[in-house]
Amino acid sequence: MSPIWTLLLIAIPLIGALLVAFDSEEGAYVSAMRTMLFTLIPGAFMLWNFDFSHGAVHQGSASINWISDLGLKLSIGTDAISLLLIILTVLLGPIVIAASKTAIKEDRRKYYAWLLVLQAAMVGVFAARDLMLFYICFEFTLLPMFILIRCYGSTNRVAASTKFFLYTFTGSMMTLAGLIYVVYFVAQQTGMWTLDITTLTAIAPRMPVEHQAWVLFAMLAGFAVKVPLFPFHTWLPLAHTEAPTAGSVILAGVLLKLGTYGILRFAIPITPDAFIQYAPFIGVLSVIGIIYAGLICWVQEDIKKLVAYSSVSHLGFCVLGLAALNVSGLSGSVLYMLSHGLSTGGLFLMIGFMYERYHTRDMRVVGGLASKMPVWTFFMVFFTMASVGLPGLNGFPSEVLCLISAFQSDASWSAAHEAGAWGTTLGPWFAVFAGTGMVIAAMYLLIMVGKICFGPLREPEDHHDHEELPTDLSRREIWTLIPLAVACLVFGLKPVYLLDAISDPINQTVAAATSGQQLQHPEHHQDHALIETHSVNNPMTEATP
Amino acid sequence: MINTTLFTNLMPSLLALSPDTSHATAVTEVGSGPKWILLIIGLPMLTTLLCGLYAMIGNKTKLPAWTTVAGAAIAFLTTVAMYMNFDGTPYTVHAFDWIQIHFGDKSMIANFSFYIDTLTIYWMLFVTGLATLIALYASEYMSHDVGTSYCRFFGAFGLFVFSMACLVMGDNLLMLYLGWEGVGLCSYLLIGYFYKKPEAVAAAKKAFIVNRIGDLGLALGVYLTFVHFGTLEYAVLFSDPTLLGYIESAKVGNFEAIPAIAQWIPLLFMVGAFGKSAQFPLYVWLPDAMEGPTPVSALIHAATMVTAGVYLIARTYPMFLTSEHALPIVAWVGTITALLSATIAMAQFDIKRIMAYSTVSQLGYMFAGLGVLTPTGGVYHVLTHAFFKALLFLCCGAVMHGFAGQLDLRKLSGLRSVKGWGIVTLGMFIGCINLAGVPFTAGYFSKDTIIAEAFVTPGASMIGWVLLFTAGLTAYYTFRVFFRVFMGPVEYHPGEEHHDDGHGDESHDFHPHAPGWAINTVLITLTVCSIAASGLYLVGGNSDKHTKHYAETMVMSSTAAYASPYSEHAIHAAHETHDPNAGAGPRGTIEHPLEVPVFGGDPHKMMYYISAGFGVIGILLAALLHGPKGWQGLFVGGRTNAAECRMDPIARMCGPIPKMAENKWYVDEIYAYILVTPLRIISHIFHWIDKLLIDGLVNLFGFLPRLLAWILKPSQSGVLQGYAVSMAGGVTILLLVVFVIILQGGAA
Amino acid sequence: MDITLAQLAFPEAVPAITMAHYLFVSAAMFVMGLIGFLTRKNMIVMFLCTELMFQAAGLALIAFGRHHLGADGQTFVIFVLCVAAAEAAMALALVVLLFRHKETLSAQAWKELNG
Amino acid sequence: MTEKLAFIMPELILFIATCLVMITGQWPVRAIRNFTPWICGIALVLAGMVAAMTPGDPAALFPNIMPYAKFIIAAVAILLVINLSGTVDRELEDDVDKGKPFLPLRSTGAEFYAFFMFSITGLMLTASADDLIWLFLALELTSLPTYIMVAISTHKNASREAAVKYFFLGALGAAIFLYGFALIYGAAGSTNLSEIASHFADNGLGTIGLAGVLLALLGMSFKIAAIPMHFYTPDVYQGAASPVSAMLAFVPKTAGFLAIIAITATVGWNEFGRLPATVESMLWIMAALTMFVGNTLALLQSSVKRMLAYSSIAHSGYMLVGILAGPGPDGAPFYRNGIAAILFYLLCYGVMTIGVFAVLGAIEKRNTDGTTSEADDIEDLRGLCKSHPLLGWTVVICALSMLGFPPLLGFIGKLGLFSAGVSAGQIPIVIILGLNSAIAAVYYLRLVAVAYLDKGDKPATVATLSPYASRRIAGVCSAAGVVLLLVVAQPLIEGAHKAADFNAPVPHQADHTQQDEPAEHALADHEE
Repeated sequence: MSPIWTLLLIAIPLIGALLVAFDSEEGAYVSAMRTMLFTLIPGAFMLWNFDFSHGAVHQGSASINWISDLGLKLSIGTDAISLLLIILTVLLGPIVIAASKTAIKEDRRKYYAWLLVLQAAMVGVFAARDLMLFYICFEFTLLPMFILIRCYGSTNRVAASTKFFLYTFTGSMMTLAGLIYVVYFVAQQTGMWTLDITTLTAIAPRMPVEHQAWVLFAMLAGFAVKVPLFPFHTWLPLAHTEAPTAGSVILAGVLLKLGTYGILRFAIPITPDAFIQYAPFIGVLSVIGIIYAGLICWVQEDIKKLVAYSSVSHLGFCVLGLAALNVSGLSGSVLYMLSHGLSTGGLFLMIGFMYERYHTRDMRVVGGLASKMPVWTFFMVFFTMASVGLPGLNGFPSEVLCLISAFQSDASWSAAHEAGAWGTTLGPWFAVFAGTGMVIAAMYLLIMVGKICFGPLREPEDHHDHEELPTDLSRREIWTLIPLAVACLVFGLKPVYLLDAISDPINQTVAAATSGQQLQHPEHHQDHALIETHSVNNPMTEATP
Repeated sequence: MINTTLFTNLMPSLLALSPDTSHATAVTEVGSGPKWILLIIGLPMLTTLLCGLYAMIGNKTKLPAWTTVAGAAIAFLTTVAMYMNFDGTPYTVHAFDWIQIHFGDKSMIANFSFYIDTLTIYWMLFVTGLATLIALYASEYMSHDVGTSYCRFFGAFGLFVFSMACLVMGDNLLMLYLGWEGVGLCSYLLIGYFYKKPEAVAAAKKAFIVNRIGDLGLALGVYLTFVHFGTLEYAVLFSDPTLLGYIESAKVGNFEAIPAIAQWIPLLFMVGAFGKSAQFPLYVWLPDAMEGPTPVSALIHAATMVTAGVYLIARTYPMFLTSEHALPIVAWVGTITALLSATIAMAQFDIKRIMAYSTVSQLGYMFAGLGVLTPTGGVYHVLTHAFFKALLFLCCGAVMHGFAGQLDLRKLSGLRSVKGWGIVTLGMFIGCINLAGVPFTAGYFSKDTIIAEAFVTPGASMIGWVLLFTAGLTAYYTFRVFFRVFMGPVEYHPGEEHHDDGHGDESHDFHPHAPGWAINTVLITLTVCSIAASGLYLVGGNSDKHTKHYAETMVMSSTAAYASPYSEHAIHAAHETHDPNAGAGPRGTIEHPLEVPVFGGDPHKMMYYISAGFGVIGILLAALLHGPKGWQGLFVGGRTNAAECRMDPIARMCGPIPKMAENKWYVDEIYAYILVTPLRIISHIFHWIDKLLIDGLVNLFGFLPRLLAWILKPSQSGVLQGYAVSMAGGVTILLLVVFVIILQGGAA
Repeated sequence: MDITLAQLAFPEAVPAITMAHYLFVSAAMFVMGLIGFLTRKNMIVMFLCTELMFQAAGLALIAFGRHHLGADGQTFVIFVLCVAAAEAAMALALVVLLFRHKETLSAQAWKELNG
Repeated sequence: MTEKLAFIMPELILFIATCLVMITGQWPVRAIRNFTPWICGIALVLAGMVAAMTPGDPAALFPNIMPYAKFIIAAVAILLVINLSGTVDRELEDDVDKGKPFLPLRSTGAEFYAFFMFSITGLMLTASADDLIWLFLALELTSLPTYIMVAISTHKNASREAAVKYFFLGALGAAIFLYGFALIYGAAGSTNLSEIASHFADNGLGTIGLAGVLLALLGMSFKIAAIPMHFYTPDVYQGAASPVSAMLAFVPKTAGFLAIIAITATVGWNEFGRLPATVESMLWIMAALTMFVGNTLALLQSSVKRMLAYSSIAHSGYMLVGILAGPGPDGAPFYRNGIAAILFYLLCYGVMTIGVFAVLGAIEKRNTDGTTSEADDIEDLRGLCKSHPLLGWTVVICALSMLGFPPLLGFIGKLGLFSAGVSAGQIPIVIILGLNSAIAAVYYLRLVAVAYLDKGDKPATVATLSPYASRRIAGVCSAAGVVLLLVVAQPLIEGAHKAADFNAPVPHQADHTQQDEPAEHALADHEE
């Protein structure tokens, strides 16, 4: 696969942003939409040219030296996981643009330009093969989102945007320190200051475990806030509630995944021993998050806040899978990264459409819309069911895998059965308590649907019919939703595609991370994945004493 | 209250009479089955999509109904065809890959493929059959809101059939779970069909959430199954040497040999089954589910969906055998549910609710049957119950439809004499005698099998007595309905119609409109089926499986092919094969036949008379207390009008008890107090913690720099000397610090 | 040549005037200058105090130069004196400028800028 | 002695230019007067080019620091000249326009530019100082003119107050580090930095030496506006005209850091790259407190200049981390070399901060009575991106860069400090640095938000352009610099790295044991 497609994916939105910025206020939407649709082409080519039989190999790699004294390279390359995440990002692009057509009334140019910049930055995060390039894009996503919330959010937007920026920025400063320590350690070992992720992940695990622990915490400081993991989640409901619809969709769809992606790509490979040591701790946090956030959802009156808290609860599953650190867990949480954005993003779109018509998110004021907006209700119920984790829809496979992984990860009764499935030690109770999250999710989401869709019609008394919008969803809005709905179905019915695609990189990650344990577990020695990983994943082992 | 050690004396001698426990291994290679079987799955889904299409193009005809009927009918025919060329060895049909992950040399596989054996066929036959009939019934019943809602109804209907098919036919536990959740969704959508009614919405929500609690159990069980046995597919699972080994050790009663996890799995499944099949304590959703349209109540909440729990246990029976406590708990919970809901049913006045509670009670019988080691009995009862309960519900539906939603048996009387209601009356009667267990009806046979096994199963005779007593109660409340609504002087008051069809509430000259051809056809068919179902008790035996009747044959050649050594089945087998060592296991060591004399005879014979007696007593009691004068009340009744009867004074004498029974023993309220309210309080507390404590801490940290700034601000007084002093002070302090460091030997 | 702080602080009674004495005097001058600078309000006096501190450094330089028998010390002092002169000129200029706008020489008078 | 002239060619050029400026600055002919800043600019360009070509002084502790330091000084100084030009004599020139005769006595143009040039000359001299006396004179030459420039930059009392505070406290600081120099001389017996260094390397820093070094460092913390001598900064920056404040933010800070580098170099970093515990701990405390004080107090400011003053304090704190990290072992790579990081960061900081100050100078607040006055309150920047896009974006870019927002220049600079600190094992202070960047984000974001994002509740009085076109140019140039320097960051960093290689004085007894030994034996043999 040639790197040109990835580069185009980054370049087109940036150029588009410039064009939009100098376009007319009215033409902004159209040209932004055009740009986003253009990005679909390279995206499709990437997908087409990617060789999934070697999903773990970073394909389409390219690298330019930038500041060699600091080891800064502009080097990109995608393996299966990052490819899929990039595709998700690209798919969400046009959707969020379309969703903003009527919602954004003034300052369109600024809005769409920054949306496009954000798009480029997100692709950059996933495509980066250079630590600093990753960090730069990771950080840079803050600015557009900050601007989107700050300028286009609702009443409390200033506080929300500031909190969002500062909270994440503070966290990622710690992350930066940790990462630089890793680079320094590797530099000591190999004698060269490199930011190349492959090299780093190959050498860094030699750190003594207590150093690893510190590095792990430093990294979590940034990533856990981004996820957000309980108790670092308080910025999210605020940001979600205040952000414009498109902002919420992107936030739920991609930005939160940066955290889990970071954990998957950096925390686990760089500090495996410490991660395994502290996995129960992380697992406990995520389980608490699942239940705690779920229960909070139950008493929300602001529907958007409800969904926001629900994504805290859902991301808990994702992190639980990561904490289990076995194949099913990682597969589950990567699947979760891909699918959570669709259902929750869809819910945010629905809420956005409702908000455009009623200008309130209070479920006490507005409700029973089924009689007035049947199509809207249909999609609402659909995405709700997807979030509940109804089998056949996207939420289910990932949830199953995450929970199974928690069971599996208890070596005492799983090592006998799954070679290579062995990860950290979480054990059944994590799965049981996390499982209650399923019930709680059903509870609050159905209560939400019951209030907002069903029952007698309730409308704000000052509500006069929407000026330019039809009573029910307009054609544009329906077409905004259909791709998401289809994706939900596809993910739910054929997760096997995704699972096959990501199985190579995940097997390697697990094998590399748990290799320390594998040595203690002789029955894992004949695990082929493990051996090949050692050859593939550690080019430096021979090079350095 | 559940004495789980009850059966421990039984388990050691548990005998697996399964001529083909090895059948699972005999599965020809995966996905070998003929693809046309997929029609059973595909057609209902197709009808759903078509209904969606109709809704989009704004169809205003009955087209959706006919589509659904056709789809279900073809599915039924396909099932029959499948049955016809089933050669006794189970096989699987592969649709497409669903979830697969591979780690190391192991892998987790859950495909979209289907496992066909006798149990599956048995279930699918009545599921698709009833679906067809009830769709036909609904085509007329729902006719008053032709249009989008009509499409919505039949769309969900088709989706339900699809999900049910996945549940029953799926070849792995995740597929079962998919169907499980799918039917849950459909019941949610259909209960909430009248979404403008808050009660309907609440009921739908309740149904889904309570089910979800059970689903959690099921899900955990499934995951544990995978984690422990390393597979989810029946074909592999039930031939898994580990599992078979467990069963062997269970037979000789040494449960220590079975790891705790393996014993936990059935307990978790059990929770799922209790949720879906409305067993105590999770039964509360089913009565409320009657808010849905009656066909839905008939199909989903009487005939098919609620039997999913029974199917689950039957399907995974081998795993249940590996647990020391699972089956006893199942038996006891079933019994208690049967009794409890029967008592509630006695005190209800809404005939549909009475039927709902009787459903719960009958499901209790089925669980008791599974629990006392007669899956045959349980499964047979499923079938018979499916027919007569569907029939009863549809009759109630017809009444409700005809009398503008009137369901109160105090406001209806003597319908048999109203013109055009003969068929309904007949159907009602047949259904009632089945439910009451009048001799030689299907319900009678299937119920007896269960009670009899309860008596012969050592330590379970208590269950037997309770079930017998419940049988009496059942007969009573069933005929209470019949006598009051269909017998006696003609008198009816229209109900207030909640879904707005043509005829509103004109009570003076109110003309009940009699059911049309569709409803009548369906009623007749079901009546015939209910009668015919009893015939199944006499035919369909299979000598080389040592089975006497159809259901037994079907069960005994499936994964549920287990029976207690004391069971009629075992004895029958012993008689047929005249050697005392028929079958395997310790039974051979015991001298001769294992008939445990109850009332001085073979309980399987005695039970015919005893339960019949209870049934008859119940009916007579009903006639006495609720029946009208003359032959309509069997000459013992004395009711002269719809409103009051002889029962009322007795009820008054009983003080608060009838009231409490009418209010379902306040179980819902108790749940609200001990579960919902506390949870809600906790949630509020969490919300505040989140706002004040956690977010507060965050804000505090955000505030610290500002605080520091306020502390430092005075240092910038703007006075020259002030600055000079601070500078000099700073210099001095820093020098002192260094001096201290030197003193502590920090100096190089 | 190593003179410890202790010797600086407690010079034992010695007949000749040693290095320590010079340093002690210069330190004393420096501190006096500093204290004066902190305590006096009059800008001119404050400036003179800084001059005193400069000269303290100068004295120390000369003493050290003598001690090292090198010319560097003295050279340094010459330059210090020049700079001091320059500063003096500037100081006076400033003081005059300020006096023109506020009829006072007190440094306290100038505190509009703060926070 | 004459060979040293080669090192100070740039300074000589600037000196000549200074003399010219003094004449042209008050030439009766308007054109020639207006040409004055051009002379400065040309001289600076020349000086820069010459500086880039001048050889290093192999004897010095940092042999190659001169060319690089002088080059970046010249580069930033050009921005400063553009920014400063026309600051003084505004009213005078207006009168001349009205036909009044030009009165040289009222004109301050000549001395203003001359002082600026003097100050830059001093700054360059600091870079090439290899002797305590030289260092002292260079520092004084750098700072004395700035006192006057502050005083005459505007006709407001604020400037005079700023000047008096700056001057007196500066004198205090000067006295302190002068005393420190004296003690150092006393301890080492020489004023030549290399000799001092080798003396310290041989027989350690004595008590007096230590006291001298500490006092010198404390005294010079005045120049870099660090704890404990930072108090004057906000008042002075606020009081002076914004171009002068911009100059104050760069010139004395650079001088101070060059001097601090020189002084700490004499003490030397041990083989683990650590300073002596005493010096290190003092610098550590200084760094930490400086960052916190600067950033936190900046939070409370509504005056942009004060805010920038506090941020300049904070940035000194950041750069002190580089001093703590030190140049590392011989031939240490850039990521290890804290001094290189500082040299690069000085450039970044100069460009970024001049940008904002220039914009502040380029706009004026429109008062209710129609008059205009200097823009200082943050509200004056509201909606700048709408009213004057170029200026607005300059503020946004420079503020983000100061905040260290990737991938802007400030981030690269900070990255150098981070990596140097981490690889020198100074992790706690690096974490403090990280925290402070986060705190700083608050007020930089306020700048961004005000200039670009927020509408503001009340209709903001849109600021008007001030009559100084040059300041606009300066602002835009520095904004462009922030972006463009990213492209050429690599050569600049290489330069900084080369400039910062430290030839540590080897203790004599050490090199007795080394290769000199046989040579002496041979000598001895000859004599026998």
